[in-house]
Amino acid sequence: MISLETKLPGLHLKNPIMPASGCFGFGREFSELYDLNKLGAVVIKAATQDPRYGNQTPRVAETAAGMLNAIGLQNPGVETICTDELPFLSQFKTPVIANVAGSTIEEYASVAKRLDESGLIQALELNISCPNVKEGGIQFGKDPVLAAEVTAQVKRTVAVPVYVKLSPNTADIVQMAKAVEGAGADGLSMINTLTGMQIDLSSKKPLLANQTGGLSGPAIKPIAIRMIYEVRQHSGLPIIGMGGISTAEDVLEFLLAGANAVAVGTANIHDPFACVNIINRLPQLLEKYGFQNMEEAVGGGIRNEANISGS
Amino acid sequence: MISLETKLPGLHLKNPIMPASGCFGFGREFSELYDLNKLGAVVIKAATQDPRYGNQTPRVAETAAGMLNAIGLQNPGVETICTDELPFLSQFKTPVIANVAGSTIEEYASVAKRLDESGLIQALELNISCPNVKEGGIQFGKDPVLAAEVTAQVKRTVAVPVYVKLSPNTADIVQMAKAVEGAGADGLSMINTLTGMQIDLSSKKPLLANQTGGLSGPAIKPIAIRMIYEVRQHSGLPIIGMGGISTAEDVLEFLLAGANAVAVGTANIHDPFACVNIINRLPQLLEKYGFQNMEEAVGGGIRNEANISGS
Amino acid sequence: MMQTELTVLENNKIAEETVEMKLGINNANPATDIGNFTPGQFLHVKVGESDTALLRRPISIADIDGNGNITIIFKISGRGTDMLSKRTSGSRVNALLPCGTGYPVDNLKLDTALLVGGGIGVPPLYYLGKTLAGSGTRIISILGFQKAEHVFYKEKFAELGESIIVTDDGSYGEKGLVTDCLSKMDIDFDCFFSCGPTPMLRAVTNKLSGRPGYISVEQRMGCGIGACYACVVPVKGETGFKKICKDGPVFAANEVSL
Amino acid sequence: MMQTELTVLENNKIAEETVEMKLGINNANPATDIGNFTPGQFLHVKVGESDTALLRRPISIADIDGNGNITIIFKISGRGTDMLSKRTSGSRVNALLPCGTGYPVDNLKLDTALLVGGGIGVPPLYYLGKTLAGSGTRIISILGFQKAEHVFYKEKFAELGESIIVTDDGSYGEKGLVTDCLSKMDIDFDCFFSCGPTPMLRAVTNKLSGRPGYISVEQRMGCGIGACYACVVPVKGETGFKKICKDGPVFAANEVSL
Ligand SMILES: Cc1cc2nc3c(=O)[nH]c(=O)nc-3n(C[C@H](O)[C@H](O)[C@H](O)COP(=O)(O)OP(=O)(O)OC[C@H]3O[C@@H](n4cnc5c(N)ncnc54)[C@H](O)[C@@H]3O)c2cc1C
Ligand SMILES: Cc1cc2nc3c(=O)[nH]c(=O)nc-3n(C[C@H](O)[C@H](O)[C@H](O)COP(=O)(O)OP(=O)(O)OC[C@H]3O[C@@H](n4cnc5c(N)ncnc54)[C@H](O)[C@@H]3O)c2cc1C
Ligand SMILES: Cc1cc2nc3c(=O)[nH]c(=O)nc-3n(C[C@H](O)[C@H](O)[C@H](O)COP(=O)(O)O)c2cc1C
Ligand SMILES: Cc1cc2nc3c(=O)[nH]c(=O)nc-3n(C[C@H](O)[C@H](O)[C@H](O)COP(=O)(O)O)c2cc1C
Ligand code: FES
Ligand code: FES
Repeated sequence: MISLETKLPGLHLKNPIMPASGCFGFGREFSELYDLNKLGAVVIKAATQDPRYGNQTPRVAETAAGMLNAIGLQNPGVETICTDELPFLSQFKTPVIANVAGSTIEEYASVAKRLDESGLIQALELNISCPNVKEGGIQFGKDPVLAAEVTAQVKRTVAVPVYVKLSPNTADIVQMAKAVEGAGADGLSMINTLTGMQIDLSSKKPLLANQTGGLSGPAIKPIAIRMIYEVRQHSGLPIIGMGGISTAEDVLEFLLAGANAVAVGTANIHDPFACVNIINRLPQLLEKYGFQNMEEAVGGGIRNEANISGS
Repeated sequence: MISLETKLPGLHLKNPIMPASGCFGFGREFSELYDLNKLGAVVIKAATQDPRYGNQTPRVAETAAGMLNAIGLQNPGVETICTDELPFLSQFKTPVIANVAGSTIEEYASVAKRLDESGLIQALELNISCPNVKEGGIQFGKDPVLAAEVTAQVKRTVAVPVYVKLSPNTADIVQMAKAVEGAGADGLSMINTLTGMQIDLSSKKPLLANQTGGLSGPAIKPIAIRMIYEVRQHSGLPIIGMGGISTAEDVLEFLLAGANAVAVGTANIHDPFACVNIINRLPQLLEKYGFQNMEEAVGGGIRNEANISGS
Repeated sequence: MMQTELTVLENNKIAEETVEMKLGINNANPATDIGNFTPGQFLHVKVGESDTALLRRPISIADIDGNGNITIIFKISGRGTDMLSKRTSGSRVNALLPCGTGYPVDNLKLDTALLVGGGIGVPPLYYLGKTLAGSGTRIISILGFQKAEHVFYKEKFAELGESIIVTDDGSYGEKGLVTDCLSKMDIDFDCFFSCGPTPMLRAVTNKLSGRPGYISVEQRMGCGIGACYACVVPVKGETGFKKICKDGPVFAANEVSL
Repeated sequence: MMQTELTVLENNKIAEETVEMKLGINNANPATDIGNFTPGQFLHVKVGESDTALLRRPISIADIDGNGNITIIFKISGRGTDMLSKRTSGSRVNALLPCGTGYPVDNLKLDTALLVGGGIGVPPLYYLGKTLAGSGTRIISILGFQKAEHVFYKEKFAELGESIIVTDDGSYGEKGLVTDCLSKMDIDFDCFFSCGPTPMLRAVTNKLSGRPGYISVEQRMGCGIGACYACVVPVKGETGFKKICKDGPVFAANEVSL
């Protein structure tokens, strides 16, 4: 059977499949359903400095082949996460990636530092889709200069590798990727959700209390694939790909586009066993399509393309 | 029965439903299926100065609740359109909106001028999702300065009203809307397709010959609704809304978000009678949700919100 | 908590747009697996695939019979429940179960329980009433429906004890809302249990404020298992949220803000 | 051209992953409506809804019987054909029909026609062969399949005239490709007709270049009616495209570049 072993900066994964941040809490609930040792890694819900209570409800809505969410970064704060949640996860041999959010560069850096110092995480993922309060609410993830600054500041502060999670709500994803690469990022996570809205016909109002929400699920997969494919050609950084993955076939498509590993988000909500089902199926799928190992698949769509245009 | 009559700059529509550009050719094929007089308007396939042969095939792919297309602006050129296609459409009492594309500002202006002079169209729709060859391929639709320039230049050249069709591949749709509003646009069309990709697992290559394609269909509706809702609050221009409409319920959602009329694209490909089915159903749907007329519905989602926050 | 494929044993239309469905758990041990399901818990039902209905639908346990078969009762109120209503006998239904925290029936020693239900909030009260009645509690129920055609389970509740039906338009039983009924009557009870739309719960808890009671709260859900933070409700008197799918859907009447 | 709900009359598995489906047109006049459908035309079939299978699937007319019932034969090769294969007798299938321009049978006076088909390109050749045979043309057919389990309609083609089956692995009939067969044999014919995967069409037209013939071309489609420009094929010797769904799928062998 094909080995799914995958090496990324700071991470030695037994397989390239991990739950995406926000769809898996801190792992407790899923650990009642299956052994978390099966996962390549666990990405926890975003951590902020202080506890956050999030948005009003409703927080989710169903859309065609997707969903909107506006949770609003609810989390118990980095201190509680380090004392109550991470120790629970450390009973598993699965690497933990901590997702970090903040309203200022200082908050990102201080949350990252606390997580790093806990010694309980193997990597950080910076969720830069958050509005920067100092810059009047403009998202870190929409401005390459801000994105680079937050990356550089966190890199100066921590020892573990730093993955920056890019937002797709941009006209130029390559520019964003290059900005954070230049600032020292060790890897990229992409993509986060696209901003969307649903209006309820009966109340005539946006269905989500927050009005807008992040669109995720199969609907956005073509956008994720395109962005990863583009970035792969302009950046040497490893990519954790995500956006609409629900089957092993989807994973292979992401690998061919250039992802080195993948995260599964919304699919866990539809089927809590999504990650393990994918992990079980991936080896035979890779064999079916003639791959001898994982490395052959990664970026395979691009190598192949390059050969053709070169010939 | 509720009247669907809708007035937009330069356009008096018997109903707010029109086929979207590119999904309806020049109307000939659909005229064999139903009477085009039933439509609020007809938007024709993009016109360019010279004939264009478009991209290699495959040009379309199916995605979750959507599709990708990379037709590549195939069209017989503005001259043939004016002499062979528009006269055919002029037998109907339905207003014609001509979609205009180009590689330079000069091309946009000269195509627009020829169409205007034909006397056979009632409005223009500028498809600014095209790459500008002079500016090294950057899309008009991604740069507010270029978008404003092309709008202003076309406005100087033609008498008919000019609708500018915005691309959703941007971090700030409001900025784009304001830029073209400032340059004299009479209305907005939104949204065009999102750039996406599908990779074929067997060939390991992007499925579309053009590699990337435009994502359309129900999958993108939440993004369209969000963008229209945002723009409606910052621009007084009338909006022709589109993106994933396939039912009368979808139309009402677009009206509530702030669209004054709507265009139906991909749904025609799934069901060629989509537009007429929607037109037939819309009056009873408006009644069901308690509307007395079209005006009450337009922007209803926003007015309602404003009331609530004001109380 | 488990994910399982239930088998549809019966699909009965019991009122306008209202379906009663009996579901069998395959290979389950009625004693250990189902014996500890409590009234107020729910099934998180996969009604479609990720392109047709990505989110699961929460549906309460309306009854469990001696063989460990589960009854659910639901109203066809949108696409998902419509899809579910079309599953015929023999077909499979994927569900997570049992979800949430139900009524604390084991810790309650009551003389008289008042059940106040509205519309699709009525089903879980049946399993609750049956369980309480089984341990000797006297049951009084007040059940509200929009109109006569929506009324269901009136005989079943009548078997449990005194049962009053009210309809918005008076087309069956008393006319008005369940709270009108509460105002008019002088009912003696130890604890009330209410389930229904949020405005009704708000009215009921206001009317009965200060009295011991439990309410079951509704909210749009994601995961249904406590992992995604979609389904929260504010805790009364402090900044903080509880998860309806895990800490609830049942809460003490004065615990959460509606 | 019309959009109609066809009724599934039969659904037969006739080879591995290959379905023969008989479809009835309701309220159609066999003489006027169906009488002018030509071999080579296709149905543009709505296999699902816009969230499950947005694009229609083009499937050729494989036969039309005396009652105006249409036969299609298709291979389960992906999600859409899988969905279609599950429609049982009595269910409805929404299709646009007849689509495209078929073989110009009315304008051809032939002594001998050579049919060269591969895999899912075989079905339209049956209706073509039947029509030509009906007007006195001698039919020779060379049909290629991957392996024995995929072979279908061998008796039906044998009834029309001389028929040679080739399989890639030799598990049935001759071993090899249809073009190997063309090389080995010295066949006398007036006109050839070919349908199958593009590489096969390319090989066949190369081998038979200079001979009069028609080919039926495949491409991914959008609208199927000529409005969206999805399905084009380059015209030989000039810059320009023809639409497969409208100008084709049948073209003169030297008309388009494959
Ligand atoms: C704990 C709990 C128990 C429930 N028990 C029952 C029951 O026993 N019988 C019954 O008929 N109904 C019950 N409901 C309500 C039921 O979940 C909704 O009616 C159902 O989800 C509507 O789905 P739909 O696809 O038909 O509607 P749509 O409006 O198409 O659904 C769209 C989305 O909104 C969600 N949604 C819509 N209405 C509600 C609602 N009232 N509560 C929560 N989510 C909603 C859906 O789950 C779905 O994600 C319960 C709800 C909760 C939270
Ligand atoms: C004019 C014409 C006539 C045809 N007649 C027949 C027939 O009689 N019997 C038969 O078995 N097949 C026929 N085909 C091929 C058939 O259309 C495809 O096998 C089918 O569309 C595959 O759909 P899917 O959902 O199973 O596969 P998927 O790969 O899941 O389909 C994804 C998308 O690609 C398109 N696609 C995939 N393969 C093809 C293909 N070979 N040609 C065109 N589009 C494709 C699908 O239509 C769909 O839009 C014909 C094709 C054309 C163009
Ligand atoms: C309910 C929900 C909560 C999420 N919370 C977070 C979060 O806290 N931090 C983050 O970086 N991304 C968050 N995301 C985004 C996902 O991690 C992922 O990037 C996105 O949903 C796309 O992947 P998917 O289509 O597989 O869900 C959340 C997504 C969902 C659906
Ligand atoms: C096959 C196809 C061709 C298109 N061609 C054009 C075009 O020529 N000009 C244009 O402005 N938009 C074009 N569009 C975009 C549509 O007009 C529309 O903006 C978009 O598809 C979103 O709407 P929908 O989801 O209803 O299709 C095309 C879309 C499709 C699917
Ligand atoms: S629905 Fe996910 S936490 Fe309750
Ligand atoms: S499929 Fe639309 S033009 Fe042929």
